[in-house]
Amino acid sequence: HLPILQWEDKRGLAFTKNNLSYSSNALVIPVSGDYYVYAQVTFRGPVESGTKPSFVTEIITKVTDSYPEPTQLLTGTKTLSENSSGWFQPIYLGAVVSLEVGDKLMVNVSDIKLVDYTKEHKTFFGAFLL
Amino acid sequence: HLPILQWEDKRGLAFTKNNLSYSSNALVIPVSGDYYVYAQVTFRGPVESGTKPSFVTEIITKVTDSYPEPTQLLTGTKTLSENSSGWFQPIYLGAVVSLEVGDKLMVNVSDIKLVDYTKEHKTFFGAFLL
Amino acid sequence: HLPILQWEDKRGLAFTKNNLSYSSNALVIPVSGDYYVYAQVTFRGPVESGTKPSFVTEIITKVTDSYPEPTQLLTGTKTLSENSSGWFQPIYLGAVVSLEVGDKLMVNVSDIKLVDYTKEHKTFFGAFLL
Amino acid sequence: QPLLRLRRHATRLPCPAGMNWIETAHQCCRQCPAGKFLSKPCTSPENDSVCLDCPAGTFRTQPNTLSECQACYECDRQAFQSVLSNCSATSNVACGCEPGHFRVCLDQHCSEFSCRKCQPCTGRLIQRPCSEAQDTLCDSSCKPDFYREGDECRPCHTYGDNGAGVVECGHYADQ
Amino acid sequence: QPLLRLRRHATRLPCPAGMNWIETAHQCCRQCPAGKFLSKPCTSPENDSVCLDCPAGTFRTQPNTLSECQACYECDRQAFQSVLSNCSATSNVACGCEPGHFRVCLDQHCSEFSCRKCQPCTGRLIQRPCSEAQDTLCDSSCKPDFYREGDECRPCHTYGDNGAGVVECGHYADQ
Repeated sequence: HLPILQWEDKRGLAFTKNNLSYSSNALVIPVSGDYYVYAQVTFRGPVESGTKPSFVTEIITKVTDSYPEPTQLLTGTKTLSENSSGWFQPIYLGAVVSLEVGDKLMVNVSDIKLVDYTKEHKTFFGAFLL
Repeated sequence: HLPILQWEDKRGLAFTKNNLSYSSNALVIPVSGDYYVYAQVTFRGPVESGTKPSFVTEIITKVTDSYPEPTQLLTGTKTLSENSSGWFQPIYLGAVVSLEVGDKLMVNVSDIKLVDYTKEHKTFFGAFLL
Repeated sequence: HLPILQWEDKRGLAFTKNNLSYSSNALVIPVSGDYYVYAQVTFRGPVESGTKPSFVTEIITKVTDSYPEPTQLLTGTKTLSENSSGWFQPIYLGAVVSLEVGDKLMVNVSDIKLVDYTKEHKTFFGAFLL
Repeated sequence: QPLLRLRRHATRLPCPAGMNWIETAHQCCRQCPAGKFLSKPCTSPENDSVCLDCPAGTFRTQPNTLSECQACYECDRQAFQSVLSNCSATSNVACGCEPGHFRVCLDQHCSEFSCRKCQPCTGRLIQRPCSEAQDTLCDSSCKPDFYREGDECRPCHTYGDNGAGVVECGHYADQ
Repeated sequence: QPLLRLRRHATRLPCPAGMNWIETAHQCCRQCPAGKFLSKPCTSPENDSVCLDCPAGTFRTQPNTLSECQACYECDRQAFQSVLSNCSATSNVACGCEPGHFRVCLDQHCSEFSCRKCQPCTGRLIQRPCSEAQDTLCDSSCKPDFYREGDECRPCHTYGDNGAGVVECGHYADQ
């Protein structure tokens, strides 16, 4: 599977409430229902000069006890045409999904080395019950 | 007018509820109010090599009995600079709009041949009442 | 600081209600709580031929009486690789943030001359209380 | 079978021409003409809806029963667009290109276009002048008194101009 | 004139210096100093607000009455950034470039920058060494014992090095 991002859930702008908790890289759903789930990952590169990836991908996945494999809920894939030295590429995803209590939501990326983790307002992840 | 996308409304991650129904390519608004409407279309190409479009556009439009022309609610237009052979370009749109009962919401695209319809988590469309 | 965008809040698709008001370029928060805040800016260029910026940035910031400096809530930064004459680049941002009554929300951009202000459905800004 | 509580939901009757179904009034009301919007729906088919003029900066091109008018587009001044016709209560603004520029359409309907500077055809005859729709078409050969260098036409140095009297345009060869 | 029901809305009085209006307490409270945040607002102007230190990894550079501190930025290790000064309770982290790299700013304020490898000036003299702000400036001409090939300076083959004794650096012409 693609690498899973880790998140800060308390400090700065980050917060969890109403029992929507964060543990081992996942948001844990406290009550079944329809949630608007969203995430933005800002990718940046090149990390090592020369090795330029041809694309970046962000996927919001669901892991549930009722099924052994993760389910891909939302995917953003973008090819890169930047030939300039430094490049930035934000990918935002958001949609309503039906979730069950205990489901876990995670964010996977094509290459964790390309994720801009330096500022909390550039890469973020969240959900709210409708 | 630009081509209108058709959607799956029952299988997989897709669902409709609370009388928000889907018919003839449109979400039909059951009760007047403010809705958060969103859609992502992943475009990919080139379909035929050579013929590279210079841009892709996604538009969420409203059709209503009260007016003979569709209203463009949200538009995402991106020029393509990918010279690489295969390219991917997701466009996400979302905003709050005031809708009347019976209004119909649709998604138009600049070129239907360029839409990546292969996976439900790459191209999606939805709305919820605030 | 980066230039602040001005918005239409009454005509066409624009509206404010439930005391969420717009004054001097900012949405003013009427009651403390968690809000989903979003904005899309469509950038387009080149304005003068030749001078091609290497990137565009959109930032949703919060100004509050409790702190002398604005806080950056959401940021979308994209480098430009378009060498074609005309280019378009939409950036969408959206997330849940905790706000206090009286807080002001604004949208800053890297270069106001590059903002496509011509159509209300290409560049927009909003928030709703969860 | 207990009497089902009748759900109060008047079925939508198709309205006669020139009238639209108004949900809040639960009846058909007369449409407001282009350039106006429906401020207050009719309370009975006899009395009329209250229609108001579209506020400045908005328009409606068709008869309607909408509660607001559409916001006018704006011409992209910074991209050398010019106003062909202003927005009115019944028509959106129409944009073109400033003099000396021509339209480069992004799509077939040309709903998005940029304005590019017309090429000057220095040293060439103009086959077709620049227009709103197309760039100037320059003659492929150079004008007399001009010589070709790459795909440019350069003015010949007039005899004795810089003393060097360089041989460029053939018939001005200097001994 | 019936007694207007007094709307329970204490007007916001401008607070004296060093104090901010706290909506939940409906009064002005003393600001917490930089490096701290407002854990519990004052209940009356006399008693003080409860201010706590910013938790590790967060900071506040100014006096405030905010309920949380700002999260520190991080330096982009993978992009050869280095920490100039760590995040403290009263100041954000400051990032620079690792030795042998220089800063390429994305914007005028250089709030976003990448670190690029300094050019080595192989075969040339260094006019100006690489610094945090600028790349090395190499001399345009090649060092002695180096010859120019394109815009590179290549070491001359020492005599008999590979037998071929190719003539590169002029004065080593072999007969």
